[in-house]
Amino acid sequence: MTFDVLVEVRLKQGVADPPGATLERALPALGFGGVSGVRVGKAIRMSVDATDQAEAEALVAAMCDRLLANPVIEETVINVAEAVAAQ
Amino acid sequence: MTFDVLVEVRLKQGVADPPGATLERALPALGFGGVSGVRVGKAIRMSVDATDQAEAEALVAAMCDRLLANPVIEETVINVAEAVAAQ
Amino acid sequence: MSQGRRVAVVVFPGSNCEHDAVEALERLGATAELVFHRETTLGNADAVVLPGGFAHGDYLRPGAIARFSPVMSAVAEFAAAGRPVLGICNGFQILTEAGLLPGALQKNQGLKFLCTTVELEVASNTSVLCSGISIGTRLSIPINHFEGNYTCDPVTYDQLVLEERIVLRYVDNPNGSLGSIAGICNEGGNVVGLMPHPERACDQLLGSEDGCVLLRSFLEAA
Amino acid sequence: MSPAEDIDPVLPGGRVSPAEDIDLDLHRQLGLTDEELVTIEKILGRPPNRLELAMYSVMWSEHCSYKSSRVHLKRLPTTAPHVLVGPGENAGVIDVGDGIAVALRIESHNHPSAIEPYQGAATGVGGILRDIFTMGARPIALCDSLWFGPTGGTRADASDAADTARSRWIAEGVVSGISGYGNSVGVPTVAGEITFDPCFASNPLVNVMCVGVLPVERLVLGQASGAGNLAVLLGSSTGRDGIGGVSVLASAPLEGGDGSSAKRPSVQVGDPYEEKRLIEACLALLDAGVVVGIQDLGGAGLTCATSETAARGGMGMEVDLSAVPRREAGMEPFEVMTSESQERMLAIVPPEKMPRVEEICARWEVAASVVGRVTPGGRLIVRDTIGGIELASVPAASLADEAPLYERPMSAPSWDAAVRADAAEHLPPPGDCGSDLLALLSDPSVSDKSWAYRQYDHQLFLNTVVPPGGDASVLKLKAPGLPATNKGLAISVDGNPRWCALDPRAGTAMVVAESTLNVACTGAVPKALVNCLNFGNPEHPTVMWQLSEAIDGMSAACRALRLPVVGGNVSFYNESGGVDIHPTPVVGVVGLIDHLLRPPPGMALTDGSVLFLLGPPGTGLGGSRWATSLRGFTGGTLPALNLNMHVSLIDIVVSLVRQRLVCGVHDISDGGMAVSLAEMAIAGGVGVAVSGIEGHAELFSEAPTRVLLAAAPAEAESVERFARDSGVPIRMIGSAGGDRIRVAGLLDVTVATAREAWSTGFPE
Ligand SMILES: Nc1ncnc2c1ncn2[C@@H]1O[C@H](COP(=O)(O)OP(=O)(O)O)[C@@H](O)[C@H]1O
Ligand SMILES: [Mg+2]
Repeated sequence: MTFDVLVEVRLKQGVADPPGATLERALPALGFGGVSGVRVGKAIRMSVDATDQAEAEALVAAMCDRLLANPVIEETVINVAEAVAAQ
Repeated sequence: MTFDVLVEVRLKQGVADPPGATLERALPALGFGGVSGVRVGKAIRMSVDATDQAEAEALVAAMCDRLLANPVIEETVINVAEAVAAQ
Repeated sequence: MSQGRRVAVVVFPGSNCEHDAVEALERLGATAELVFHRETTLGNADAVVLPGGFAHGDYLRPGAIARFSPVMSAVAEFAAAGRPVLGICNGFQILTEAGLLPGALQKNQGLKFLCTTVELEVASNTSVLCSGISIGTRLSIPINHFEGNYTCDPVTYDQLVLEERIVLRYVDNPNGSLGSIAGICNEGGNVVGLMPHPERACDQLLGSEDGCVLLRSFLEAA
Repeated sequence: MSPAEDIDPVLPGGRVSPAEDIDLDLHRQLGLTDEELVTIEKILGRPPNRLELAMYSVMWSEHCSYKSSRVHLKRLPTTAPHVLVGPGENAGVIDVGDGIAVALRIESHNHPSAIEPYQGAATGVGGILRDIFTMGARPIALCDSLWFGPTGGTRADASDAADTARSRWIAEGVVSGISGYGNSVGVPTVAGEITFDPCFASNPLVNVMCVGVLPVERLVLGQASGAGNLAVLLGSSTGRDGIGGVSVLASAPLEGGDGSSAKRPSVQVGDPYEEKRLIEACLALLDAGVVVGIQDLGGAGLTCATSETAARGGMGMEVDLSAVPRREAGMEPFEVMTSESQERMLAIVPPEKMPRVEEICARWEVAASVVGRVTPGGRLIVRDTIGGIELASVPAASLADEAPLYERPMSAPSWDAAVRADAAEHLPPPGDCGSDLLALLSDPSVSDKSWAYRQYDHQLFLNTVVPPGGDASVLKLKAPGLPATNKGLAISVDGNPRWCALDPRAGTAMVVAESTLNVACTGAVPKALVNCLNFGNPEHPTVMWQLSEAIDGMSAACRALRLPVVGGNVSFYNESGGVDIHPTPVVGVVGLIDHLLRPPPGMALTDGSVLFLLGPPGTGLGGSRWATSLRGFTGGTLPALNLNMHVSLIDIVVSLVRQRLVCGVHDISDGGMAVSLAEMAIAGGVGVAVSGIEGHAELFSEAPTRVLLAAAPAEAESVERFARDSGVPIRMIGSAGGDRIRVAGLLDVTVATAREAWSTGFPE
């Protein structure tokens, strides 16, 4: 079975995020008020072959631990869904 | 009201994604087989003040158009949810 | 004496400062040899340098993929044996990713790549890079990076300070580095990472020879 | 082969696939004229099919065939004893002695940079690098010549806020694209220029130059020889990107998004890591002697690379489309043949060498696929699979070399006479030359460019003796694998649309003069020039006239200076809303220093030194930045350029610098003597007192062939005598000291104020 995966890699709370801060500072001047807490992370999408959802999730979790995030500063949010056949 | 926003900025289909391709090529050697279609985009989170969901969505859509993505090569997926009070 | 020391300069696909490192080390009398990342041994090297560049493209995160290169096990063993290992710029990033040095390197505060010459101050002389150099010595050395903003958790930082493992600090912090850190070392002082490029400051014709001071110390420890 | 075989071959797999019903005006949709279609039919002896039409359309485009400019380009001087390869190849190559050759080339990436500044500029860098390592040269330096609309925040600038915001987005994106790609691919960006002018607001110019070095014996040409040799595609897989105009051929619109454009991006994304591995792999292949020719895939992709290599070698080629690695499913043959996907090369390999090629490519993790083979007979045949059906069969040379040449109509613009009648010299003199100087220094076109080049790795390879910021950048001539020498290279890139708009012929000659003088200021003898001709719409007769004039001006200057033009690029259709940009020929000059043992003096003033003005007096203000930027006056005539005098000046400047008789040297260009004086004072951190300057005209004139020289008092007499002996006028005008820039009777500002204005011109 194939699974569609979305991994969000984001900076841990408390870790400074210069791109997010810069974006946030730029917004009011462009007419976008009322925006706060801007954080810029990565969105990694992929297709994973696995026998079931649990296996797919385990695989992705291992990838996150070993490669996709640097645990010193980052954490991940994993989303795994069975791929729609038509795709 | 405050809304939690997640914007995924990703390259359009057909646009080459060197970071995704490089990651995909590296995976098998690291013991991660069965992975394909890796694409690396941005995940931007923020809090937005708006009177309702529709207004928040419109604001974020305008931000995407004007600032967060270049429609020549990128597209965005917007997620807006009412913030949980406790946060 | 640095004469005759054998240095392995590791080449990842995407490295680009390897020849520069060789040139600077040989100028100081060492013999430097390129070691491709697929090698599993370091030959009979007395010291190892991980040079600057963009190993494996650095698209995901600097050093994220490089740390899995076969040669890195040999580097880790070499380091564990107390032998001198120096990571310059991308090499520093790789050493942190590989867990041979603590912390991480984030994007520069100004969100711009920075290629310029900066003033450094020797903050500790307990490592192989600065042994014999008086604390407080100022050195003029180029930096060249986008992700050189050092960060770590407060406990680690306190530890670095207490154990005198902050090797070099910027006089004028160019990139937002925690504590103006330009370079750090491991507990043994034999593994050092720094963002500035000492090999770019080893020739008066290029503007500064201050880098020789550091590289000579490193070679003498080998 | 008999000619008959050349017309309609019967080969295994059957005849070329018949022409499908083609819309009658399909060729027009593809940008081919009716006459061009007739020519194609004559060449083929039959109507072309869709794939063939696509191949002609891309190869006979202005971009690939230079069909509007070629008749004019022929007038450029291109030969000299030291020229190993002139225009027409991927890059020009000169012999600099000691067994070392230097390859150079400049190219534009203007249009992609207007819509995706970062990737447009990045892929421009990637493209020019491939032109250089294709020749067997290791790229050691990049230069960028950048032209943007005003970004706001300056006194003279009244542009619309949305325009300035957009120009700023473009400027910052382009600079970070060059930074992102150049730094990561590992080639230092050592020189360039950045200018802001309203004519570039919708159509920025991004020209990138690359210089490479090679042992003379490694020189290779992009040609296919030896029937039976393999055509090997190296690098990235092929996608639908960069197909552009030919996409009207798609048999069915691509599903999804907003129609076909959604899946056929017109802008490519650069992959510097792939390119870095390609550089290492290609140079290793050449060192191992396992390829007979190599060619980059740029504009017109596989069609261009296969037809050009075959035509240059006088051979044919069979291409097996199924062997081309694709990034996407369902690509049509025309898409594969015309895709401009980045980071690909075509190598011609003798079959017995293929295992070694595979080994080298595997080491550098570069994909290598045999996609065709060299054949006798000069035909380029495209099949879907080996031995499969013929999808296209055309004479390779007809694609590569036989595009029609046009002598497009030309006429001088009607405003020409009127523009010249008025004179900038009649403008009222400034009440305060000091405040005009400060205004000029804070103009982002004049001010400090370190905000840009600080983002470029300009030190890699330990060669950069003079970093960006001087008149020309100076590099050691050194690279792994080259014989050791003490030689150095000086590089400068220059353009000046202010001058060229006023008088494209004289203006272009003055641009060449300035660029050579920049190089000479470092003690280097100018050796070769490359050019990038950025012009408007060639269907406008005034644009063709500008081009023709510019080429004549460049030719005259290069002939006088004995400077061969070894390569170039023409970028047309730089227009928006029907308005053409000012003519902007950009030149890159490379000079040679025989003994680079100490850094050249540079422009910094030393306290106590004596200041000379070397060169003929100049007071003309036509086309000057003072007249155009500060007074908004664009008419008048350019100050005269005396080419013989310029040649003498170059000689003497080189000699004075080499003999170390001067301790500071800086040419007079943008902003005139006032700005040059200020730049020298700022660089040295010391003031200067000057007298005997005739008025604001002499202060702000950009008359060519003038240099400011600073010498230690003890050397002053030698400097003067030396100049007199060579017949170039010289005049002592002052001395360095104190903390003010003073020109008696004209201006008096502190060095600190000048520095403040100059360093904050482009607010970050
Ligand atoms: N885009 C750029 N990239 C690199 N260097 C640049 C760039 N723009 C300007 N420079 C450098 O700044 C200095 C001044 O540029 P410019 O005023 O154009 O010089 P000149 O008038 O002598 O031709 C030069 O050394 C040039 O190489
Ligand atoms: Mg100059």
